[in-house]
Amino acid sequence: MSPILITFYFLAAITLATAFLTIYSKNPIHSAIYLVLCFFSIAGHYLLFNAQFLAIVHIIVYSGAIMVLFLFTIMLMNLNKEDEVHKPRITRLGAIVVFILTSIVLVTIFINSKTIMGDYDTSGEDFQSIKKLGNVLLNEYMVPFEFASILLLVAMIGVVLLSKKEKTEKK
Amino acid sequence: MNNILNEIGIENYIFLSVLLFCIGVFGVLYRRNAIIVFMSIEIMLNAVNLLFVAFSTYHQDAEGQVFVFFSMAVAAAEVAVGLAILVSVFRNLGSIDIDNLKNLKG
Amino acid sequence: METNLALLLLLSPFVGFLFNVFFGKKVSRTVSGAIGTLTVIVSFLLSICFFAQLNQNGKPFEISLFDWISVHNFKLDFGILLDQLSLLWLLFVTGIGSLIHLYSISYMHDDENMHKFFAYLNLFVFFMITLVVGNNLLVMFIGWEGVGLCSYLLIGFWYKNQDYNDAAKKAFIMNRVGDLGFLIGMFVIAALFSTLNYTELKTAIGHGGANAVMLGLAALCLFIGATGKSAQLPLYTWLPDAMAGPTPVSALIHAATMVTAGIFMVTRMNFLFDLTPEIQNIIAVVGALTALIAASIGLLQNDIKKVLAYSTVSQLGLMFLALGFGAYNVAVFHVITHAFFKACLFLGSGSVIHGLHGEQDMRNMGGLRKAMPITFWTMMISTLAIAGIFPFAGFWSKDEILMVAFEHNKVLYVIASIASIMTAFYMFRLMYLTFFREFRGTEEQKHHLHESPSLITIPLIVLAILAVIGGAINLPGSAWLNHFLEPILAAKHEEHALGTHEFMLMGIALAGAIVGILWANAKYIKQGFVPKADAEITGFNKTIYNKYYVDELYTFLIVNPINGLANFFRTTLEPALGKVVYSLGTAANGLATQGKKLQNGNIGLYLFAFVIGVCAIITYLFITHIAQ
Amino acid sequence: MNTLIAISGLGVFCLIAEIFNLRKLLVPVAVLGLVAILGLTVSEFHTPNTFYNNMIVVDKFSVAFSSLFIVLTIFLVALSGDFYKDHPSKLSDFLAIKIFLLAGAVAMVSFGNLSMFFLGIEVLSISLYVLAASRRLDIKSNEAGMKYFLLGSFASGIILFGICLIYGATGYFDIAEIKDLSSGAGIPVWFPIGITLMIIGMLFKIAAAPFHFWAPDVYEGSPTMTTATMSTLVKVVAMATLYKVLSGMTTSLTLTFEMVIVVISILSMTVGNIMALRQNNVKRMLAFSGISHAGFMLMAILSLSTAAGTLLYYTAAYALAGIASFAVIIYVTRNKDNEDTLNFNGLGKTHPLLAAVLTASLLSMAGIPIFAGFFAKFMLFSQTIQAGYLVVVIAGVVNSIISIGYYFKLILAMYTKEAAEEKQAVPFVYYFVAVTAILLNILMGLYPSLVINLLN
Amino acid sequence: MDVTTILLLLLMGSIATFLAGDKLASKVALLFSLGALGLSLYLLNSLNQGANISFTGSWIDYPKVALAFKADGLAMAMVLLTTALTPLIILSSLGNPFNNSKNFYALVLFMSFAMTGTFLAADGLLYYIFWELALIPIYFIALIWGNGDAEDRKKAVLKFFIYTLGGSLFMLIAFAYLYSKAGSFLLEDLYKLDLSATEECWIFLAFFLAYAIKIPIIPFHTWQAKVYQKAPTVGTMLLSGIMLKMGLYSVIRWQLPIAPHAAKEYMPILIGLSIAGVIYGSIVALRQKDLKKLLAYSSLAHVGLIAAGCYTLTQDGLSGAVAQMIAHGFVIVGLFFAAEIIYRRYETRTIADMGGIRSLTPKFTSMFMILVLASVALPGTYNFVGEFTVLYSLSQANIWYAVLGGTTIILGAYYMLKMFQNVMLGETNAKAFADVTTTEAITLVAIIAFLLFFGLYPKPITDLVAPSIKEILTIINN
Repeated sequence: MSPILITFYFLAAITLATAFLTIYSKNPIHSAIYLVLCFFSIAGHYLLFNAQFLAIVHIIVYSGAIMVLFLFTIMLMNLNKEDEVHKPRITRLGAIVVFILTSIVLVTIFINSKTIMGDYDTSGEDFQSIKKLGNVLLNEYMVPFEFASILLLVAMIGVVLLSKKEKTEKK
Repeated sequence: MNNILNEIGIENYIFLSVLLFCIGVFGVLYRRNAIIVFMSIEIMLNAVNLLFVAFSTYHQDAEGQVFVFFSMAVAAAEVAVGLAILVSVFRNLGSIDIDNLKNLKG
Repeated sequence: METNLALLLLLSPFVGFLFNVFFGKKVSRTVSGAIGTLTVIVSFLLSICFFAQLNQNGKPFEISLFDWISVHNFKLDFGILLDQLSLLWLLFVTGIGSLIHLYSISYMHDDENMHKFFAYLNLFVFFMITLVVGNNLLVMFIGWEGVGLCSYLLIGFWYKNQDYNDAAKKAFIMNRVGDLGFLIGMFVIAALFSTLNYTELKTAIGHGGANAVMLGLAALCLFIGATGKSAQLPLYTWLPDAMAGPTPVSALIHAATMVTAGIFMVTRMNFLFDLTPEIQNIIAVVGALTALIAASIGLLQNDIKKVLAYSTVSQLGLMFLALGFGAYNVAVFHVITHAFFKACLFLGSGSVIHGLHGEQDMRNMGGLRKAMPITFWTMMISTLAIAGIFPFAGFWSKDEILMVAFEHNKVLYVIASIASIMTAFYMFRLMYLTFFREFRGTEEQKHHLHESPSLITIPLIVLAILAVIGGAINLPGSAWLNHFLEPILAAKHEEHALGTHEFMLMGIALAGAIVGILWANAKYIKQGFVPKADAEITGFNKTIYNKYYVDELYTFLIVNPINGLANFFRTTLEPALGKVVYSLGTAANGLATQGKKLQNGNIGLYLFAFVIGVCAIITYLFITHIAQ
Repeated sequence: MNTLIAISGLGVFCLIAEIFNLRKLLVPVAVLGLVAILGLTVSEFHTPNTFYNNMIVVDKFSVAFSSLFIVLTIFLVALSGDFYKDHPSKLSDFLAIKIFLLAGAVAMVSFGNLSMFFLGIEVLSISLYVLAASRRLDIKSNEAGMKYFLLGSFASGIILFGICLIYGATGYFDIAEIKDLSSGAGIPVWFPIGITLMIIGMLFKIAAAPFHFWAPDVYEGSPTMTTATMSTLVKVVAMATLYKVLSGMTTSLTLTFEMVIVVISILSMTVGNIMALRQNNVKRMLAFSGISHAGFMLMAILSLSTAAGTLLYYTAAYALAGIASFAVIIYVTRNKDNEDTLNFNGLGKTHPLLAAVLTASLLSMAGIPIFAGFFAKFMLFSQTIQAGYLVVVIAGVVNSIISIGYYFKLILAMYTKEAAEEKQAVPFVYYFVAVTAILLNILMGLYPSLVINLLN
Repeated sequence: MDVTTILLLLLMGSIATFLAGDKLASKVALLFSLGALGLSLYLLNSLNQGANISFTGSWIDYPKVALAFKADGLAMAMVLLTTALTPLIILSSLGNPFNNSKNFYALVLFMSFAMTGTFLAADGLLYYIFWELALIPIYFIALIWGNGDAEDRKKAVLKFFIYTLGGSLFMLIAFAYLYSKAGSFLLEDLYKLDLSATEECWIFLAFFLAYAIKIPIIPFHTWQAKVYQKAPTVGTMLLSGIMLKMGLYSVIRWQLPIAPHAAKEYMPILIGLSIAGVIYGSIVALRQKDLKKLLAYSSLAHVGLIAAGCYTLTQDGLSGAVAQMIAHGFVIVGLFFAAEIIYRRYETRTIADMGGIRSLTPKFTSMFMILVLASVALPGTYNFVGEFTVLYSLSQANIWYAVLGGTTIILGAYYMLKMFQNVMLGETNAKAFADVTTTEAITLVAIIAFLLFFGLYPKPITDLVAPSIKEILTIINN
């Protein structure tokens, strides 16, 4: 067992465990915290792949922006209570069964698929430095990049639309 | 530079992603708090992102990582819109329990 | 020229019909009646012309007017054939028809719809002529159905009475049963010989070679047709009911002409029947049984016209008996004599009814001899004729039938003889109850009793004369009729030489008739018996009085089941069938109702369905894939 | 490519117009702009080309469908003016979102790279989430938005997972490369799973059973204008994309995969039609009808190589009929708080023309000849028979029969019931949109070759 | 000049009627329908002189659908039936005030247009389109202008629509399948097609379903009586007089030549069903209380016999069937009109409420009587010619078919005369009965004159139809 493998297993365990706890915690705040942890462990995976830029972006976007939004909303709604009523037992049981089934099905398929043995490509070329990424993103992927801005614009207009109060509206 | 997959193996990452994805699915099914359901969906997206990066390394190709950026943008946009909807639901309904959203049926 | 004359002969009554339909209401009743009568007389005169011509050169006259229906293996034209048989029929149809038209002018004079009556009568004569003169079976069928229609119209002439309408409907429908047989018979013949033309058929059948079973079927079917029109077992029940129509109608259609169409048809197709002895046997038996049963019912009927009706059925039975033995000429002979005396009897009874203002029940008559002498005497003559008293017409013809029967089948001979004795009895019963002893009706009726006007009595007298001398056309020995008909009959019939044998049979027949008369005399003159009221009749008499309950039997066996079936279909099966279709819709709706429950608005459920769908698809696609 | 740029520009213009208080001009300018863009798009029909490293592929397929989308958007935008007249301050937002939605749609049918596809579908989806929830004080609208959002982002996750697996299997996002590799022997099983997951995501978007549950609820809860968009434009977009994904990335479908399509197709038709039978809400009924139409459209997948023209025809026929009917529905229900069939009572007497248009569009959807819906169904049937799937066709026919049941319910209501209210003046735009759409539909029915030949 | 002119004229008539406004609508419609009649007579004349009045043009390239109209004797006979009955039907409706009469008459003409198209079309899909098009106007005619309880009517009419449409959709599948084999919808190409036995069977059955519902053959008739009862009389006339014939005509034109072997194989079942329809229809008619329903069931019985004739696959069967179609078309229109005449005066269709009319209106009685007699196929009416030929063809196939089918002449007489007796005869009705108006009389007289003339001289029609039937039979027997 190489240290890298041990690190992987450790990180993987944290990822899965915190993900599970996110769902399992009754208090939404706890869930959010676990989720942040989960994101951090995923960032750890990225680091393992030597994708530092991505790891940083991931932490900034997810842990920094998205999770803050989540927490903010939770606070706003005053949801930091463990008062959630559970779904009916049958539903929960069903969810568990479906979860197990899905996992088994997918895992079985991937286990049975042609496994890749031996060496992986190691061209040695740089493929994930910031420079390279920037090149790819702004040359080849220029159009999607621009289009992503439209996506964000739509999201922005949308959110404004959803929360804008009109003069004519009462209340 | 050594390929990290030589030591871990792509399968392990696939399994990890699949399991994480499945946990996300499980969360969507298991919880009735809309915000947790959102989080579960975020977990699903992250599972995929992780796999993208793994495949990117596997192919020694930057495109996978570029795609992760788009996926993050999408996730951010979705969360923004989703939370906006959530807030307006909360304001009208006083609850974000998705099992209470049963006005439309039949 | 001949063609035009033949057409005129055919169409003249039709012109009368058209006139009466369109203008009848505008002209006076007498004019309308006169025109109706004249058109028939024209036909009669033309018939005589043609008859004379035929007698001269012996050649039948046949023309084809136009193509009518064509099917794949042959064409049917609308053609006229005037040969011995059709001319013979034409003569007495138009002849007696003219007389009855004449009679009707007076008889129907008080009816507001007299023009219609004459229109129908003319139409009837037209169809009857069509029936007779057609040169193929299909043209005969037009006439056949046409006279059925007129019969329907005339029986239901007083349409305000639903009972009469029922009788008319019954007549039409029972005739239609026979018509179906006729049609099927035609189909079989057409399939076998690819033609329906008499002349061609005669040649074709003469060549032989046709399947005997099919021939038998054809003959049987045609005979079924005949039983309908000529009121034989088992389709005779309409005829007594048909007496609902005005009396001239009964005389013309239901005694003298239309009901003899069956005999005409069988005679027409004699070449066919000759080849099918089994069917001939059936005809003979049916004829004999009809004669007996109808006669026995006639014994106890109280309605004067009903008695005559059953008598007609019985006499027709005798004719069929003769047909069954292949003695077509004998049957035809009886048709003619019967037409004379039966028309006379009906018209006489009409005169009586006229005199009594519609009274038909003999229990309320009696002693009319004084008041209506002409009617009495003419009817008496005809009664003697029908009873078979020497030397009246009926004696000769009936005797011939009995002789033929005796020759072929002793049992049927006995049956026929019994029927004859009964005939003599009930006819004299009728005479005694109507004309003898004292009047049993109301005072008012008695006050108005009178002899009918001359327009009524003249036809009576003419017919009575014919009933006396009618036998002359085929006296044993001279046998003009037999010779005349020879060309159209396939098989030769040997003459009855007048031997002791024959004289003995004549004697027996005469004696039988006299026995019947004496029996009636004993019962109704000596004992002064008057039939009881309906309710008091009991026992077997009641069965007979109620016509053996045959009508009830038919109602029970055929009409009720059909109506029951109709009710069942209408109330049960139809809605059920409809429901089958609806139930598909209901099922879909039911599914929808269940489906609505599934669509319960719960996002969790939707997600479940989603995930399960994904799982199922993936599993199906890849687990199987891996298993390979 | 020009189309996409122009559409985005138009969207931005709408936003800017708000700043300069040009509200009154908005709708006409947007319509005119869209018409111009339509011309621009059509002009590219005979010049297939690829842009920016194969990100955008302009071929006959994409041009034809893009044009259809633009036409539909023109109608929808035209109707928006009246529909949003009570929300003047939001009009520009609505219009911009609609136009961006169109941009997403165009990206979805002209993508050459999966990133464009993914972004396109997300632009489309997010716009729809917003539109569905846009009546912010209406709890039904909130619920609809919520439901659509939750299920939609779940589906996005699945699509993303699919894309990821495809990338893992091939190493490319470029569909031309993927197609080349797809027939290779060494391709891992990830690839078919990836395709399948993507298809499942698209099946969700077209609301095929069993991924259809959201549709009725969302259609019912959303503002009618949004429902119109969803049931016409979005359904058509999703279907075209589904077709493009399959035909663009695979050379041929396996038999088992076709079986899956067969089952889903039959299931969708049946579920949609049967459920529609007992609906009183018109929007809900049309949602179920849309589900069944999705089932019909899926038949096109079964003859993948030849069905592009037929699919275009079917989608155009369906969408035009949908536009025509929604124009009437929007008018009839604009001042009502529900969309019950009761509102349509006596429409035949009060507004004969609108009633006639609605009748015609329903007949078209039911597949009655001379309307385009008939030919659409017939050609699909015919093609599917040629592909050897008689079973689907029989199911389709049985379902067509069932569908009469609910389409005619509405027709019956219009012509046999007594109207509850008096005749009112109808804004011209409703007549214009409804009549134009149905005339286009009938024109397509009279000359099917016009459309079919485009892609054959 | 070719037959498309008739179609165009009718279509233009429909539009013109719609534009003419409520007041003029009926007159414009009458004018155009008469024009169509004149035109079809003119074209018939050219056809008889050997001119080619068929038309073929292209329409859709893919799938290949042609605008092909084949006008042979058979088609022209049916077109004439349509164009002759349409003015009569319009004429008959003049006494009824209709709301929105422009829509009403436009729909009538449109239906006439669609039915004419059905008879003429020589391309499968084109034919199918016309076939379906005919359904829509009658649906609305029955729905909007029908009578009786609205809910009941809606149900009945919807059932009719769904049922017939459902049946014909299976025909559409058959066409699609045939197209996949032949690559064309043209009649000739479909005739030439060589199908395996199983294929033929399925295609035959698909066609059969469509036609059996339309004709209708039992047990697919359940829509009929209710719709006839509920539809306005004009609709009933269109349905019974012409539309049913579409099914029968299609049997001859499409079903039999395309799948002849299947037709031969199923012949006993088909004839059996048809004859069962004859008997069943007659028996159900016996106890009907509603005049229109009774006529509906009588129609069921009659078309059963026609269908039986068609399925004998013989020259006689087919030509008899055509004759009977035409005859039945006229007589049933006449009878329904008679029912309508009574309804106009007594506002009832229940037989029990009638009776005793005869003495009030002798003219009408006579005409009604003649129609009744024609309906029971009295010799001398055209119905007899048809019925005789059909029964003859049945007897050639099997004598029992003829015997069982022939029961119609007994049962038919039974229920028709019973109806006539209950409606017209009996004690004079207390309610006044206005005598028939001129238009009413013209309509009835025209129908009667037609039936009587061709009853005595059917040759023109027979000669017109015979060559086409021979041609079809040649195809069937090869």
